[in-house]
Amino acid sequence: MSFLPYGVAAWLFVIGLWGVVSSRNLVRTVLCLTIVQSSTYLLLLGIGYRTGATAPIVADVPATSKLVDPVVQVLVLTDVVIEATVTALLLALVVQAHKRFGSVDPADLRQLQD
Amino acid sequence: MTHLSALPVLVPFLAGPLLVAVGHSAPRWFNDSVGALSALAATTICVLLAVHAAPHPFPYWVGGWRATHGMTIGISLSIDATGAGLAAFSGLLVTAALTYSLRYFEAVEGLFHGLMLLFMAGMMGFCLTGDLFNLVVFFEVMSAAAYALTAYNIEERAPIQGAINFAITNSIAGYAMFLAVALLYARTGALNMAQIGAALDGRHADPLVIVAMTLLFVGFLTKAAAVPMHFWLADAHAVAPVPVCVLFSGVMVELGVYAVARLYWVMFAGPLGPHADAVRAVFAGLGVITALLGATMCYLQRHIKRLLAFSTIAHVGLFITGVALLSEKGLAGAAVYVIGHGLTKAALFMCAGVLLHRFATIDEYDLHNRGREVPIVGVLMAVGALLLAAIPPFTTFMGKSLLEEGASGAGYNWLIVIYIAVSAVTGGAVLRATGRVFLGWGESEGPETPQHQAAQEDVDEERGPREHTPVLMVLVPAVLLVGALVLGLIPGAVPGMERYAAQFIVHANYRAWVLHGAHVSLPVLPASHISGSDYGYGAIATVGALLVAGLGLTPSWSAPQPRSALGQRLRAVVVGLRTLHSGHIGDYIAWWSAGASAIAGICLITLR
Amino acid sequence: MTVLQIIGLVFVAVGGGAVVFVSEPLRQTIVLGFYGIALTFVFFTFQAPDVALSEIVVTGIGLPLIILAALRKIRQHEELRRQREGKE
Amino acid sequence: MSRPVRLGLFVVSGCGLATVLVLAFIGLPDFGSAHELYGAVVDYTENGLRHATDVVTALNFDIRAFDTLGEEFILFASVSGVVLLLRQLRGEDEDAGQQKGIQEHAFAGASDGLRLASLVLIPVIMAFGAYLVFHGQLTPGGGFQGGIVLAAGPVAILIAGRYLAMKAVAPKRLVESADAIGAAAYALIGLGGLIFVGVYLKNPMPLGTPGHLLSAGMMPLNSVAVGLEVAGAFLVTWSEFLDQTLINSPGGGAGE
Repeated sequence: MSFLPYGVAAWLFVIGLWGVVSSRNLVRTVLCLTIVQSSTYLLLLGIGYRTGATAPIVADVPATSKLVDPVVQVLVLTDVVIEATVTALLLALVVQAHKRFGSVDPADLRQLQD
Repeated sequence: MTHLSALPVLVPFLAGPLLVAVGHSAPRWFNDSVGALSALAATTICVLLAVHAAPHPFPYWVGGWRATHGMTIGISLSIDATGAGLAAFSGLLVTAALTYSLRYFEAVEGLFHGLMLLFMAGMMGFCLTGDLFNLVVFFEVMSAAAYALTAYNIEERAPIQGAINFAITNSIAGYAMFLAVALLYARTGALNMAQIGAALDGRHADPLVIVAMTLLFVGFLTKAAAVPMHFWLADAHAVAPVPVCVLFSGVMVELGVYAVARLYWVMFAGPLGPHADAVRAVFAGLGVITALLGATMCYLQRHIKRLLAFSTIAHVGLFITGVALLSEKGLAGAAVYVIGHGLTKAALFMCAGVLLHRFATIDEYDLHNRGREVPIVGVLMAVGALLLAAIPPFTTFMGKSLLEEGASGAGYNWLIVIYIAVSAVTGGAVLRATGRVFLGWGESEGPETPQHQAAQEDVDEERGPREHTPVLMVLVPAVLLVGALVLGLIPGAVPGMERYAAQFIVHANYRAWVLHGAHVSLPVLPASHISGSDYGYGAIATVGALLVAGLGLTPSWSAPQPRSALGQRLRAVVVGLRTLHSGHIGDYIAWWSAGASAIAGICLITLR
Repeated sequence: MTVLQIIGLVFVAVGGGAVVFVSEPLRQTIVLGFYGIALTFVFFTFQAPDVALSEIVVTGIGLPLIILAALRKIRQHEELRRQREGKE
Repeated sequence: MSRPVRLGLFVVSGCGLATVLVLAFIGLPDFGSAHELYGAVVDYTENGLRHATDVVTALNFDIRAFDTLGEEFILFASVSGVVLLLRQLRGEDEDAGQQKGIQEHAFAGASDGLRLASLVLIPVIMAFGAYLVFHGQLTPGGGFQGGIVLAAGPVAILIAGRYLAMKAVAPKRLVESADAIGAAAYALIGLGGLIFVGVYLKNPMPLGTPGHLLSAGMMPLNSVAVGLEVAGAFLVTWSEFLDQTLINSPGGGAGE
């Protein structure tokens, strides 16, 4: 059972990639990317968790009590910001792609390839 | 001097927002000068840092959180000559690109300059940082700016498609790196690269460490466009604005190789030390595949920017083999080659930019004989092509000779054949284009392909052909080419690189100066000399390039009719290769996954 | 490992699959919202309130507005083109 | 590649990838037994060193502030990218919109009840956002979370059906400047460290009493800078996207 968080992380990574590979709609591709990314949140937070520990807020806990690892949480915070911003950038690209190609199917987006 | 350490990142981080905030109402000269001057300032600081760190590399603890007893909680900028030198090189190319773009196109409201500066800050932070997570953060800074810059010409179709493929592939590469950081953090309880290296030392490399390593390497090699994670590159490099291409091909891609080298020797050389032979074989193989595929695809292109993009893939393959040799010769060769190639490729893209600017097309056949109007650009392109072919005795040749020495030193003599072939084919492809465009040699009509139409579509969007070419647009590539010609000839430059490389590959060194503030001095090496056989190989490559160009310009050869069985098979291979580069992001990610799992699988099997 | 964590993780695993396998983008956006809530819940059970707060503001406010606007834009282009084709 | 070939390739390589990941994850310590040195050291020394009660914020805005600097500029670069990418489209669409004459408001499906609720909610949203920004070092939250909530305020005005009112409350140039100023301010606060105490991003300010609003040195300032940037960034992004949907739609204003 203690493997569950890591297993879910691996599952999300691979299933998200499946979505990206199989997608016929770029909006869906972008949303699947966020699933791939969320696997990294679970893995990071999973490795920083300690059974019975409390959140890393030291205001109202005795100094001796166990705290979870705050470092991984900081890494995930950065990760979440990257998710939000890159998704916005990608969706702007997709909107433009639709304008230029008249389609959001990746199969219709071919220019230089022959 | 050490106080300057954070400034290469800080200067563009202050100038970028300034340009974005006031650029829309400021006059053009303001945006141009703030952009170019801050790039120049950051470059100068990097040069100063490189000079200062050359004898004794040093860490700079951001926020004053120094290491105590080899334990860190803060982030270090770990500054040595290699990192700061590469940062300075990227700054130099950004300065050159911004200078070139003074006359190249109308930039929008300071956003172009602002994003270029952020891109530079990302590259510089990437080169200087000593913290693994911070490295990934700066990778993302660089990427976010690069995605937007790729799609700069939103009124055309191809840039949008190229940017989407670029952004999705590189984002996934980033996620793989996040997983790797998590794995290594769980194992070592550290994020500082030196400290991770120390913690991994002396332990058996179990699957966790090996997979973490391959995920990191696959991530950075995606940026470096190693096969089969390379598909995004040609799509993006062929369509980004020329000043941006200069940076992509000239330095961004090479940074991926730099990161692999850095991480290997700082973190993984300890646990994988007993498996050095297997590491060498796996990554040299990857480099060779990349080089051969890149060279083949390069020769098959008629869209000149795309041709140059594939030549970059071919050369990255060579750099990967150089690093994979795991010797100071190989690494020094790759470093010298990166500088020579970066300057040359930047100049070649700028020449392509002149053609696009003047004739509003970048198709080799459309441009047939039209280059006669700008003969000087033809000269520049020919010089660039010969430099790509590593003509003796210039910088790229120096790099290639070192690679060859490294290869024979490691018992990989057959790599020399690859080096010669790749130099000859990529140089020859550019020479072929030069001959057709500037001298009117060869046929003027090529087979009708979608690529041809894409190259022509630019005609409607650009403001049509122009009568004049600004002097600056010829001057900047000329200066870069002069740099590529003379840098390797400066006495002491190449041997100096060898010494830095020798320092770079000593696993324990980095840790000593980062974590314990030790003074690490440069090793003294026996003076290496270029032997007669190196000149022989160089001559073969140059002649080979001329032959390849000649073949490409001979009518009966340029459109191979499948007469013989061999011809038919060759044609099938060509068609197959072209179909692989389909432009479909689903294909690219399927290949990416295949590459990642294959590399990880091979490493798991061979490095146990 | 607590029961709440297990429940949360199962929801995340199922939700992630659902986001991938729902093919209609608008419905997918809604599923993504639920997925975000499940993730937020897991982050709380992992004692990461800072992260949970970030996740909920991003998937609750930040992204949906952008995704919906992008989808709407795409639909409008399509209608516009259909009208134009109809006229010709 | 045809679709079946592509999917087939991925089925094989995806299984490979899953195997590789699981093999690696097996080497991880059991869930719940985290013992990373870095985290433990920070957990037990932070409060004494930096007087912040939220250890995550202390890492975010002080100990690993350089990461956050990079993160802010990922955000800034992306938003600049969104503005760059949607620029042409907006120019084209605004012409079309002006011909039709944009009316005050237009948001699909906004009933009167929803509008009223939004208007009531706006002050609450803004207050909550400000709270998050200013209490970063004390409680969960901080500049990033608070910034998004703050940005949601003006957007609530939009949902309330006051498109032009939103433009009046949050004009484009001002919002873009907030984004840029916030990003630059974070970098400048770090410069304060370099000038006053000799190291970039080192805390130059008094640490104060743990638990107080103005404690933990430069963290509140950094939090405000980030809050300003994030609020600006999300407002810019949303209005870039929403501008388009609102103004250009076949047959008049959206959803009418």
